[in-house]
Amino acid sequence: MIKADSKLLSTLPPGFALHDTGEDGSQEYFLNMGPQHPSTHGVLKLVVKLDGEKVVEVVPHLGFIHRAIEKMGENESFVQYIHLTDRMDYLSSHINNLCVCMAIEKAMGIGVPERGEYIRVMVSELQRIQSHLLWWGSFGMDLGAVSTFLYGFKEREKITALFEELCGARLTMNFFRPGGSNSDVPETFLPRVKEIIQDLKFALDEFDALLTKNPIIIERTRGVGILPKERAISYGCSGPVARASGVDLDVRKHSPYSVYDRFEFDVPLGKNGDCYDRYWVRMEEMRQSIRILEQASAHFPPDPYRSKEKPNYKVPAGSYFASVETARGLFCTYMVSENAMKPYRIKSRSPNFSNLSAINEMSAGGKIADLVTILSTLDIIVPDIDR
Amino acid sequence: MPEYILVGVFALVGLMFAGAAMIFSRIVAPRFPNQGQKLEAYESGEKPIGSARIQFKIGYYLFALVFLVFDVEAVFFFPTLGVLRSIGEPGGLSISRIAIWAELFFFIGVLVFALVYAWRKKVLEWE
Amino acid sequence: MISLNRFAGSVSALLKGLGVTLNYIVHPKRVVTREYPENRETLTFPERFRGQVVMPHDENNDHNCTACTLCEKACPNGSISILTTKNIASKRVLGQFVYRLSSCTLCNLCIEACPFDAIRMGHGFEMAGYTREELDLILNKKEGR
Amino acid sequence: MTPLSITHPLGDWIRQQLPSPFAAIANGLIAVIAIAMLVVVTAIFLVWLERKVCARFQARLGPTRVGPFGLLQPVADAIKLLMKENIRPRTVDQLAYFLAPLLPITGSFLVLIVIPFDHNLQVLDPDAGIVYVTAVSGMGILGVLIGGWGSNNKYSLLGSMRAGAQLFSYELSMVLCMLLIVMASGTASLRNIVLSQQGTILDWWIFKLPVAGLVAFLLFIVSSTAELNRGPLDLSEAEQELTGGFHTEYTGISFSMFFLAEFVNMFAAAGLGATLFLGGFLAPQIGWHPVDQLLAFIPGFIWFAAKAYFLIFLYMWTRWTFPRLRIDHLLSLEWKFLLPASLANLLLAATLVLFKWVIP
Repeated sequence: MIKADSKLLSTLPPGFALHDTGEDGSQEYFLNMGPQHPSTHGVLKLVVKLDGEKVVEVVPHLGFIHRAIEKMGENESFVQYIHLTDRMDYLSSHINNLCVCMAIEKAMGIGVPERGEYIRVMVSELQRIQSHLLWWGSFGMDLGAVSTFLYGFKEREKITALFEELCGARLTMNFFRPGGSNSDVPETFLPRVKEIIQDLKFALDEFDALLTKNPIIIERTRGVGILPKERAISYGCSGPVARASGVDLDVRKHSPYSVYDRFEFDVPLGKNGDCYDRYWVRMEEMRQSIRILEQASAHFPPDPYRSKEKPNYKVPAGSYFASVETARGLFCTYMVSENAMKPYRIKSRSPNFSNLSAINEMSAGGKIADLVTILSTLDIIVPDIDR
Repeated sequence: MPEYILVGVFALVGLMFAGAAMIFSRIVAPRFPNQGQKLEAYESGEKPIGSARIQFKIGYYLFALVFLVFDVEAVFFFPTLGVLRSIGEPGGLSISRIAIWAELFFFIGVLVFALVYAWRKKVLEWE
Repeated sequence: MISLNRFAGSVSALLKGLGVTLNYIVHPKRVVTREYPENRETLTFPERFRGQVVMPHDENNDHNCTACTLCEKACPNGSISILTTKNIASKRVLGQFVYRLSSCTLCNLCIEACPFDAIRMGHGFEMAGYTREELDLILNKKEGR
Repeated sequence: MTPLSITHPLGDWIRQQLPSPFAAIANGLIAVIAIAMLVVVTAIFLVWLERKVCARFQARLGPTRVGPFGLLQPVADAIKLLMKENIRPRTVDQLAYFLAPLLPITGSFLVLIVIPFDHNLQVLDPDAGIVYVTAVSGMGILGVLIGGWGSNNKYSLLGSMRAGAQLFSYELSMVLCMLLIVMASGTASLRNIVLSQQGTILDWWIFKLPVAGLVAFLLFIVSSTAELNRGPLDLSEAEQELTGGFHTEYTGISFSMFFLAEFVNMFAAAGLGATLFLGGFLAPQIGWHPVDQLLAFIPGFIWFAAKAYFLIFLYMWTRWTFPRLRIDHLLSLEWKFLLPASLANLLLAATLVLFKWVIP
């Protein structure tokens, strides 16, 4: 037994301990993964304690891009806060916007016309597909199949171009407003959605051939990073991560917002909660989103798209809550108003922080390569964690 | 033998080729000595925690031992297999060829036995 | 037998994957690259594309802005400052429409707030500059008189 | 077969003009220059080809701006790499860190000299050519090991340890595949192996040994991919896990030496595969005289290059399609599948050879 180096021990990050050398003379050691690392998807730092290639402990270090968005929200009007939510989970910005709008609508009793609701559902589902496509690409790349990144982006580009036509932006949409959306959909919207659905069906088959059935992927994801159902619930995981563990939680289904109750779709549930289930759940969700899109575009109602616009949004005193299902899970807005133009306090509950917190439990005992796989299937967006 | 002198020559040429490129780069490349933490080891942009010179669990050193067995076997194979075609009278099934063939089966059988043993003993598992 | 089946399945899955990538290489039409600086002339934008804010001027170099400052109030980042001045009839008119591109998030709220269609989202997207000062723009071409 | 004949006419002419010791030196010099040129040109061309092919696999265009079709892009890259500052971290082991980038490129030089590019285009033809190839091809991995250890970086360390495991594992099945050809052709000299495949296409070893040849070819492709450290078996680089693996700490020209060697080694391995299984420099004869004459008219080194580049395309194809294996799966694949498979394949081939089902 060799005592751990005392000089080293004093330089360790807080909360870490290094064990004395094991019986066979091997030592555990620390490795920084991130902030400058290809597979941490942004400026996330993971301090990993390793034994050989085996991961003993993972501690995520956050805060590299903390922007105090919620605090900024206290100085903005309610409508102005919408565009800040674009910058949290930038791959679900439409859905985040929707959540804030719904909270304001609840507070002020604004209704949304039929067409407006359909636009919301369709755009949300397109956003979900778009987000999952990007995730699919980066998942493949994290596992070493670099081409998939381009394929995922190639398909995503079509939806992004549609969004560009719809609201002028490709990433930070700021499209939904209380009572509907800031503009009607262009005339080309429906035909292009139908086109995208066709392309996607073809692309999803290609994706299946490339990764879903690939034995290397199956070997690397089956039984890796298992998150049992109870643990998923106690970590507060949501979205595909929780559903892969068998937690039947989908806001769209269980407390339907907008007009989600009018559409037929399934909530795919995994059994084992391993990386393959998380992968499969997301692939299946894309198919379900396509189903919703098909139904919605078949019965797309006529004008108006927005209820009458208010000159200002002076929210009556009280606290209001709305929740939506983003591509990554449960996104909630809780706001407290004092009958003013600006919120007294506005809080966004975003899925990624809770999802990431499960990483230590999932990856301890695996290999470094598994850690990358797990991080990839968690599908984190770092600005959403830091906010 | 002179053939292998040529091998030596080429080994030198290879070293010189790489060396020349590196020396040339030394001459033309800029040098900005020690600015900030540039000379630290790279660990994703953070200061490394502890040294990399540690005794760590490789996990696959047993493979190296098994490899030694099989690599030696490959060397034994070379002469044996080289003559399988040409030994005895050309064409036809001579006793010596069958003997070599049977020997091969026996030898590989022993090796496979060793492999199976290692497999059963979980040497071929990680850790 | 099961493992043999699995092996065959694996091989066929791998071959299918290879088929997908081969399909890309034998169909040059599936290339999606657009060579950006070269195709600058042929670039098209959707009508609603949100580039930097511009203030349309008519042929007399006039604009619709009445200096009502609604856009200034709507801007979440304080990117717009309306500096007013008085015209000959001592009416309050627009002096300078200061637009700070460096802090603009292209959120479209100012355009929505404007009741006179005086400003709109332009299609300019090459917004880089060498200094911060370059990004402080004055959108109106002449001061109101 | 004189060892120093680059091409017969040139070599003979020099031998006529100069007294024998000088002629040997002159021929040797020509060989050195030719191989050095080959290394440089191959590396540059392959860098370009990889980028182009990879781009097309990914529905992109690849380099287009520098030179026609972006052909000069690797030249521009080379100049950039030469002009970059060499950062040597404070904590490295000086000797190991300096020595490591020299070794892989030396290894590729040593492999290239025994490969028969044409009837008389081979620097050296040792009797035990295959043994020689397996001996010197390990040099590249040696560089990886030394460099990874010398860098004093945990990523490099993990990468180099993986490289070691990978090398000695996949060496086995690769050697067994080569042995199969040695057994079938009755010689270990690369030139004679090529000559043993004379005849039609069906006389190439990949087809001539029913099943066994094809299986050996596939096993060779897989194990040489691992030996070359290319995806999906590029565990020691594994940029998604280890950022850069063994070459994390290398910059500028010392990094490009690893990079260069990777591509030249790929050419060497593809050349070896073409030599062993696809008839090397021999023209693909189909047994119909007029066409055969036409095919035979094309010089051997072009056939060699065509076959080698076909194999290179295979390497690139798999690299840009498949995800990377995990290190323990990689080792399991070798020890639990490839090694037993190549042993069984060897026995099958031995039986075939013995009973002369195929070989006259």
